[in-house]
Amino acid sequence: MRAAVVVFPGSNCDHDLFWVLNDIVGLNTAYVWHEDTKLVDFDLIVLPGGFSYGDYLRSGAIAARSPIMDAVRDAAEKGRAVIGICNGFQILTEAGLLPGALLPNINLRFISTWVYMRVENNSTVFTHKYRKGEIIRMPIAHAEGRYYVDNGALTELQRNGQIVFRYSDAEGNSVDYCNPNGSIDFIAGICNRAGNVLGLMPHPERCCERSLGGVDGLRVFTSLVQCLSS
Amino acid sequence: MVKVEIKVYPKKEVLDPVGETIKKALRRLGVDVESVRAGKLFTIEMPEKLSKEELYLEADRMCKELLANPLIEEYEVILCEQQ
Amino acid sequence: MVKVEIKVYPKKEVLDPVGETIKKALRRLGVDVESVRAGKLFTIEMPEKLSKEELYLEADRMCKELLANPLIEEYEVILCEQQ
Amino acid sequence: MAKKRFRDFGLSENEYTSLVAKLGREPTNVELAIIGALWSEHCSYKSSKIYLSSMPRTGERVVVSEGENAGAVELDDELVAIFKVESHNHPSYIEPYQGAATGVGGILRDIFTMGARPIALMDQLFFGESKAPKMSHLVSRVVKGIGDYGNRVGVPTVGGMVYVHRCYNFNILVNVFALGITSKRGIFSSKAKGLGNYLLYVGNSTGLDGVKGAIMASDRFSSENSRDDILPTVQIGDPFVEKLLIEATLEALSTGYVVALQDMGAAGLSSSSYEMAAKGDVGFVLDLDRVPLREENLTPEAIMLSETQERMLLVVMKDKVEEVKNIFNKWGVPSAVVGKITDDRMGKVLYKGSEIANIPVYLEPPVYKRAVEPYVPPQKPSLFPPKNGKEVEEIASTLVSTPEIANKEWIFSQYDYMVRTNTVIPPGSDAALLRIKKKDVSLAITSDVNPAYCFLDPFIGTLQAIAEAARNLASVGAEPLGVTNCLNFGNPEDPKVMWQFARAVDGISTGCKTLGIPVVSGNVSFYNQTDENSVYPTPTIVMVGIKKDGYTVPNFFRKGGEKIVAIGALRQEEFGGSLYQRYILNKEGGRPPTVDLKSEIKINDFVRFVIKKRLITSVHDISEGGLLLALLEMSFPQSVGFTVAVEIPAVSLFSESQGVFIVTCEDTNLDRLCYLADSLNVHCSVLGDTVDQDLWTVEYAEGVVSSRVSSFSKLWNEGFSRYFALE
Ligand SMILES: Nc1ncnc2c1ncn2[C@@H]1O[C@H](COP(=O)(O)OP(=O)(O)O)[C@@H](O)[C@H]1O
Ligand SMILES: [Mg+2]
Repeated sequence: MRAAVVVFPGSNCDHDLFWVLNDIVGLNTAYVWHEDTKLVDFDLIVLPGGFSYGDYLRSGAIAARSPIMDAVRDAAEKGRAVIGICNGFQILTEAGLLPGALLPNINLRFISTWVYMRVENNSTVFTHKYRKGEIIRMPIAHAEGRYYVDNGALTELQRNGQIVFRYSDAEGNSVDYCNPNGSIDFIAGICNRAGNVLGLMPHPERCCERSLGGVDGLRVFTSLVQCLSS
Repeated sequence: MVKVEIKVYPKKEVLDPVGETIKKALRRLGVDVESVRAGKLFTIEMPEKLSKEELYLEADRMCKELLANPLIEEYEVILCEQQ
Repeated sequence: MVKVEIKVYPKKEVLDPVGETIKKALRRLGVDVESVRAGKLFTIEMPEKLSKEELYLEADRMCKELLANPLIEEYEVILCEQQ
Repeated sequence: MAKKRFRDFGLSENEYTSLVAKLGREPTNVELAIIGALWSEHCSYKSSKIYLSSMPRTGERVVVSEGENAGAVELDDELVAIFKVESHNHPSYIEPYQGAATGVGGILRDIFTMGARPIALMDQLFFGESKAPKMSHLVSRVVKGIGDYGNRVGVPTVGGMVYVHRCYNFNILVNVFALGITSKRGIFSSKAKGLGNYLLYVGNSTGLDGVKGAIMASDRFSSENSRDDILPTVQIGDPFVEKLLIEATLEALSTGYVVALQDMGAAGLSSSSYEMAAKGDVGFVLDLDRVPLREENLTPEAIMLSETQERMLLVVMKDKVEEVKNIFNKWGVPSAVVGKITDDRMGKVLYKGSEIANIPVYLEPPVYKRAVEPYVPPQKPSLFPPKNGKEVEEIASTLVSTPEIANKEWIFSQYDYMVRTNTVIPPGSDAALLRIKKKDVSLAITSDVNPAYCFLDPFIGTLQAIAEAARNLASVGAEPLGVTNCLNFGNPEDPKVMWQFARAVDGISTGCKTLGIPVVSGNVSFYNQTDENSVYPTPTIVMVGIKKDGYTVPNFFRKGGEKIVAIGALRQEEFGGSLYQRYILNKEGGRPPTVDLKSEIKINDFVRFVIKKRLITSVHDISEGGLLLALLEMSFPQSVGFTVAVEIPAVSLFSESQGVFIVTCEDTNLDRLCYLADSLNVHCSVLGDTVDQDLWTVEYAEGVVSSRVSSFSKLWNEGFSRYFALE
């Protein structure tokens, strides 16, 4: 199976994802340039974090209009796995592949730290190696991570089990102080209706090795390897 | 050359911490303000060959396709006087 | 309640990375734009008791002290019609 | 006519006369602009040069230490680390957000123009007191500026330092360090070469921003030269273009078609063109009509002096220029051929078809041996020692809340310190540690300086900064590889400032020679002065170290029931420039703490050894605030209490002993640790135990003090934002 890491001008977690996919979980991985228009033969498509186009308009807005995005949309419709992390999540919402929008953090500062999250849905290709309700710890690093949808759409997300991760404390309680950016309903990550497109603000690729402070992100990638190769 | 001015504001129902923060800062400076809304502003120069209607349409397209996100923002297009 | 609108733009001679980036993006979308300047916009509600002149002065002070940095930005104050 | 203008370009009457003599004629206006910039203090080091040559520049692992944009040391057979620290002080005071941001941009370009991929940033910040005008605004905007730029280019900011003093009330200092890695063969030079090769301009179009920045940076602030003069020097950072520049440049360099390159930093096109040609001993022709401009009516002087950011000048093989341009084009970075290399060692500038400058590429800048005059620092103030445990507790709670000691998380949580997934020890420890993927070496980085010590004795103070940096590397188990420094001082025409400078450089030289650490790069920033108020001597030291294995111990207590041991001898009366003097007595005086480098070498080796042997479970060195503050800092992260007994008077709990580490070990390893220390002649004393309680207790000669860890922890966590009234 093959994985693609899409590179937009200003992407900066592209190398980190390549390292995890290629060197740690052993997937055949390639970079794909944002001006390309095809994504054939890829079972997994990754939109990495960073600041595409400097995030100068709204984060992810300009990248969402890149030539490659038609191919990403196409792949998503065909049921391939698509994951957007941080800026990648912002791009997916701007491109309409996931509902909602990501607004500036409530404290208006960039936040770089570790957070706890509760796994709400472990039946996706990205999360089946986690237990439902499991509390995991991952780094975040973003300025615009406040997830927002209107009430109708929120109800939809809740009803369809599309909320995959919620911010919580170490015991799994969603209490205000552990919502780092003011996201609606503590949302840290969501998937599409079909469950094959995931967007999340935390960085699983930054916690796949003990020496970097934790390994709770690794199972996102090993889940994918197991699902996609079977 | 013609100029189009585009104003983009966060929708009323979306929390605007920027406006809130500025309101507080202004009050600390002793300015008596009731509310502050913070938005974005673009001045765009376009070729003169377009008619007024075409300009509006084009500006509207820019907003829909890029400059504003309809889920969270509202916008307004203003054609400036030709200079 | 009266409304004051304040427009803040980077000065002409100063680099405007946001405007530049948006210009390129619009062109890629097929919009024929000559230039884009990106600025900030504030709508501020203030109590009615102030006279027009006082309002101007107060708005000017807000700009100088908080909303704009005169080294790199220029601003414009617009009093909106009372509603 | 030109003669009247020389002052506008920062030249003195004598300098102008000597210029005319060297040229054999009056310079044109453009020539005057160019020379004014090249001979500015900032570009020419005219006041500092004679001192800097005393620093030790060589060493087994040194690959580049002079004549390039940054220094390089080898990590193994293949890899080198390239690093440097630089100041962006004046711009950051005028426009803190852009000033700090463009400081990051500039230092990064110094690194990747040498062919290295930047992998780490650090910031050293010196702020005024919270009551100084706009200080809270300056703090939050500087931090945001650094964060926004570093985060957007995807280079982690892995640490830094903060120091607060009234001497920075009107002159904050913002220093930024960057480090990159590449292979030995991948190092690029700024020496222009090859007759007929092209000068390729890459990056943002040139505008009015920052015109005369180098000249401004070589002048002091005063009430007269505020606003209008300063106005054109503000530069705007564009981190998005910088990120593209990094990627495009590294890709372009990998083709082998680029011969040399340099960032257009201070004095922009003037310095990059003339300096590159001078280093390569060639000439050039530069055609200003080909320079991409952001606005039409720029004068040739403005084009030559503009400091628009995110621009570089490349020398490209004459038949490969299209290939190189294509790479920049792919990344969306504009480029333009603007000139050619010649062999006559003359720098010619063309504008609208005529030659407007034609001067030798190298005109020896003036060198000054400025007057020096020592001063006697203030007398040491009386101590008013605390009378009882309550007073000790009060002092400790004051000090734990100071911006120097308080948790710096408010700052570094705005920096992406994890991107690139190499950060093994993030900010918050004594030194940062970065692994290198697929290699068995890690890099350690730390930055230090204590300006109050340096004011009381610039030699000892600077020596202390070197020693402290070496200790911080030892606490993560790393060996020093090299040093870079940024010398922030007042007006060099003031003999007392010049004396401080000379003594500080001597401190670096002596310290580095004794410890055997080469100085591989550096930067001098003079004129950090407003009216009569000069900053304290601030020689920022950044030290880079290497570590062979990945094993580290934290700088905090992990759990109760462990032994607490001091390695190195505590001294009871080190108060000169201490936090105790500064925040409790509100006076500084006397001598800074004694530094004994010979014994520190032994102690540092010992610490590295016991980490490697897994004999200790945590380590932290005593620095600002003394023994009690070091213990408290170790207790906060995991909320572990301690019980300690020492035979020293209460006030000495705040004595800033140098060369002492606090370590913990399992009970069962205590004998072994002490025995080893004894046999190696390292002073070692058992202080007490860690406890699983929300309580810390210290028994000293005349009494005992005790309080809650949690309440001190709260003060420590909130201290920084509270001091500056930050949101
Ligand atoms: N300006 C800053 N930027 C990033 N990290 C900082 C900054 N200031 C301090 N830190 C981090 O906070 C920690 C404590 O700093 P400091 O008290 O200066 O340490 P030490 O005394 O051991 O040198 C260090 O890890 C340092 O890297
Ligand atoms: Mg230390």
